Amino acid sequence: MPAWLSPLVAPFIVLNVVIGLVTYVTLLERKFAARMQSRIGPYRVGPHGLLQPIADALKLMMKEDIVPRTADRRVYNLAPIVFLVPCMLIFATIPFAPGLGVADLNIGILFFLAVSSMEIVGLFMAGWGSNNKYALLSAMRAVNQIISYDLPFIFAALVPVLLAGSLKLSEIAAAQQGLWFIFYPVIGQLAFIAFVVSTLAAENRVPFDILEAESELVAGFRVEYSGMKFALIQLGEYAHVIGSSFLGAVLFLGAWAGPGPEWLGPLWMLLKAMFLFLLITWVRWSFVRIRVDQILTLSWKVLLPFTLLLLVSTAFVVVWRAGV
Amino acid sequence: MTREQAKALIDERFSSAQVDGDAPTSAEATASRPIVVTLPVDQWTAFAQFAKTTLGCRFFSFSSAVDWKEQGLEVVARIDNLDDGVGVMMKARLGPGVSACPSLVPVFRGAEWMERECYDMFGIQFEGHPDLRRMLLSDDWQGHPLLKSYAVDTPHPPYR
Amino acid sequence: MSNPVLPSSPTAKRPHGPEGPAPLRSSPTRVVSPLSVIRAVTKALWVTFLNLFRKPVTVHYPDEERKYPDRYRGLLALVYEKDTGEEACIGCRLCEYVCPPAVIKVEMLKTEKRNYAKSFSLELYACEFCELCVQVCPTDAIVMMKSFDLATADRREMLLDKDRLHAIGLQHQQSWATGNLLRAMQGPPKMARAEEVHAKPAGSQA
Amino acid sequence: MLDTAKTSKVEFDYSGGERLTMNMGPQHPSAHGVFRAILTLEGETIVGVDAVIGYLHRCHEKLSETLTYAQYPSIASKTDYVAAMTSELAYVMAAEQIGKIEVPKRAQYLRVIMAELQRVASHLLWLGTWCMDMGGALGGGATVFLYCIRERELILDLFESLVGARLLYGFYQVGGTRYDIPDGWAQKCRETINLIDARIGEYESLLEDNPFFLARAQGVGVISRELAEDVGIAGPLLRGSGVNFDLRRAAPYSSYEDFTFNVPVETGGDCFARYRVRMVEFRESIAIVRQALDRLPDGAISSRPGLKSVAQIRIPKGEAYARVEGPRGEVGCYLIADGSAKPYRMKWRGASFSNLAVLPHIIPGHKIADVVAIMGSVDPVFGEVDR
Repeated sequence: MPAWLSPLVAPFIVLNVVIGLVTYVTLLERKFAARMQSRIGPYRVGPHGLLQPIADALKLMMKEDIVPRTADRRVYNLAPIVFLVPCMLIFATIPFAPGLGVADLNIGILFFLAVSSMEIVGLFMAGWGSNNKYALLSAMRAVNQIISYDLPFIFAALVPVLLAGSLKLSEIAAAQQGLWFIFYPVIGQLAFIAFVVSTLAAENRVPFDILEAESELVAGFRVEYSGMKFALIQLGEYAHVIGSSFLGAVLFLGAWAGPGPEWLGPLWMLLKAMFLFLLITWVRWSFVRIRVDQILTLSWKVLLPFTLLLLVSTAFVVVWRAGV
Repeated sequence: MTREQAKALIDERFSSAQVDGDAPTSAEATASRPIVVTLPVDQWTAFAQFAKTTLGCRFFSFSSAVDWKEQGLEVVARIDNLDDGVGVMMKARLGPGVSACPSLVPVFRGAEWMERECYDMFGIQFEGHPDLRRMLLSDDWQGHPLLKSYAVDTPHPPYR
Repeated sequence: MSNPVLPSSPTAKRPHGPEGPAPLRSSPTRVVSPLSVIRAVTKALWVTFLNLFRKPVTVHYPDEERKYPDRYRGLLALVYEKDTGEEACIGCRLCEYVCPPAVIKVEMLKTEKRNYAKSFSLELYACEFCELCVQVCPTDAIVMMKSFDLATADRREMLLDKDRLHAIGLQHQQSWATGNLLRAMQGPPKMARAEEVHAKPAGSQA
Repeated sequence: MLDTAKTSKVEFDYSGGERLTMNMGPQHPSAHGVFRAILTLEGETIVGVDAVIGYLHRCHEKLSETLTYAQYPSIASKTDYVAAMTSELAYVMAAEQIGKIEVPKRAQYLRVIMAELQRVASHLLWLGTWCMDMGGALGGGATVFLYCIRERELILDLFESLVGARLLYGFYQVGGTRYDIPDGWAQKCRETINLIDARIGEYESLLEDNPFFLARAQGVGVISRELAEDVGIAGPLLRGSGVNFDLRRAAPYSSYEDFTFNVPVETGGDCFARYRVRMVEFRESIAIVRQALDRLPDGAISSRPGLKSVAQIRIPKGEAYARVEGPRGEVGCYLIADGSAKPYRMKWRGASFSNLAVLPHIIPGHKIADVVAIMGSVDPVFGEVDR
């Protein structure tokens, strides 16, 4: 294999796996949600609806791509790409198995957090570009919400870093061989809850999904998009959710640790990520959305001090454990 | 405030008002039957104010109108005293050809939409109404549908 | 204060009606303490989790047919008489007068033995399925079927004429209600007062 | 006040500190039907509302002057199509009051059973659509909506086996009812209401002290007692604002005095108070249906012979105002008869029309998300608003 090609192979494979995973995760969510609501979910396309995601993708590709006349053309067209790129980049540093991963940077988690907060730029471009009142309102709400939830998200993600003593994701995973960080006496559980809540908010999932609150803002910033652009935004959103659930699996559920032979690692990793994803979906289908100002007060007045306190206390515990 | 006390108060305060024209039926029915008061038009708002303050009829049920062809339009309003279960049905004949009437909005805020609908359906101009425009029909609609003179869609061969 | 009062300062005070603070509450305000949050969240999640194992209620419509009750008000149809096999309708136009949206149009054909309906048209797209026509029909000619699937791409096909109505009559299963049965169920008051309990459902119609 | 003509062309003007005029409806997903609210916004807070209705106006009052007493009951259910059983009852009772027609005891009990079942079905739809508005079609709200619809279908099955139709029934007739309950219906009805009684407990545990739901419902859309009576709102809204008035207790009709039930009253006046009132009303209606089923007398179901022709029912000259306690409040029918087979004038007092009239008085000061919550708790049905 020529030298210039080898760095491209791993990202190419991971990218395709992620896109495939994202399409089939939407089906998993729709089936799971349907069962919770005593209905069936997609059933017609293919056996038990298995071809439904492919049908959706093809449909979106064939749909006409309408650009509103008064839209700010350049910003409107660029927005989906600027939104999608960060959502794909976050998979770069996630170790799927001991050696398997695109790039195991020694500042792995820092890269993840930095890139994942870049998506807000694409989002606001979409809201502003489509020159639509509903989109503008939802873009403004989005900026408020994501910025105010990035901090608790970072603090909650830093607790395992402190426990493992390194930023490198594979080392964090290795440190959990004996004891998964979620089972760490008190700190683990609290950090896990904080992590899940702030993931929910960072990706605008219910109960914080005021971004595309259909009952008020129809479809939020995506209202003017159709066809492939709409698919890109949808892809980006689900990729972000799965990226966070993979990160959660690595940080709290001991990545590829699990009974059975060594080569089963990636499977365990996938199962744990899917468990986290179903947890997010389960919460999504059980709660009512809360108002914008309540979300912000929850973040600044409750979540931020709580995660800060948690971080400081983990630091003390680590120092005390190291000292004794 | 029983039904009889209310009727006595009305007779004494509004001499020109005619109370309870029709004969009472079975006892049980009279208990819940409203007091029907026919008023001259100029006392319309005054009586509503009196009913709201002294008779305690604070609940504004509805207000509408009836088109008696030649005898002209008649305005109807129904207000209730919820605690004592006394209902008052106010009526006022506008006289032939007249389509103006004092508004109840200063007394009851609920009358705002009701009177806009009355204007929309009967063309009655309510003086003192803050914003009298059509309530249900579009602004460029011609005519007032509930007048008896408004032609009804006569039975027709299957036109659809 | 007819139109809404616009609050002076843009940052409007705690949102309650312009009439000032609300009266005290009778049911205690649910204070949101951390413990109650955890308990409520788990209770809510438990309900949805519980439902995960209930059988879904969806009926696969085109494949499985839902069981219709026997008084189902479906498509309208004309029937033939049981014994003579002739058309039951005598063109008396009672159903035409009673139909609230006036969708039925009947012309009578007079012959010496009995009358027939020369033409009978029913605009199904405007019919309200209120079953008044079935109720007033003296000879139980017009009845309702236990099916509703007559979806067509063209509105004009919904203007049913006599033989289409007869065809529908043969095609589907007839529901329970016919003129005489309905009138008997409503029961003439004299009969009910004379006897003490049930009016006989048989043709006791005076 | 904004007049509608001017606001048709609405643009942004970014002169700073400006007010955004936003259009909510008439095709808005949470508009509960066809309703357009022109909101004047400052940021997220609403400072002005102008409601535009009339999209579903069919002029029922003119229609009732052209249809006879035999035909109109099945059309009357099209005013409040979510609670068809109670809206027909008002018209039929008005005609009976004028004509002094006596309704047999069994028919009165049947009317009570059907009205209370319809109240449960209508409240189920209210709870479902309200949670869907607040929770989003792709979120927790949809879960509650689908649960409620699953239960409402059971009640519609009952109505379907009784009358044959699922939404608009034409079950009433001047003088009694048009149908009697088929055998086995009473037993199926008891099973259904027992199941629903249990399921309501499930909804309450899903919503009751759920912090997200409370945050959206408490203190939002407060209607003071004085404003409530002044605008003439009725039913759960009135009882939610502290007025102890229920027509079934204040002016009992159709033998409601035979049943024991208590009337829930909350003094909060906000969306949560109205929610509490309706949740208690669920259980009260189920209790009434049980009592009525146990004591259902035998006998005729109508005091007049079966309907044979269109002009069979003639009402003597006179007028009457009959009131019924519908799920949304007092549904009234003011009828003037001139002795012929058709009424001279019929005024329909829709409960939702007055309930909706309170919105422009309470919405200013709230956020956009609250408008949706308030609209849901007022539970307007636009067939009744526009008539």
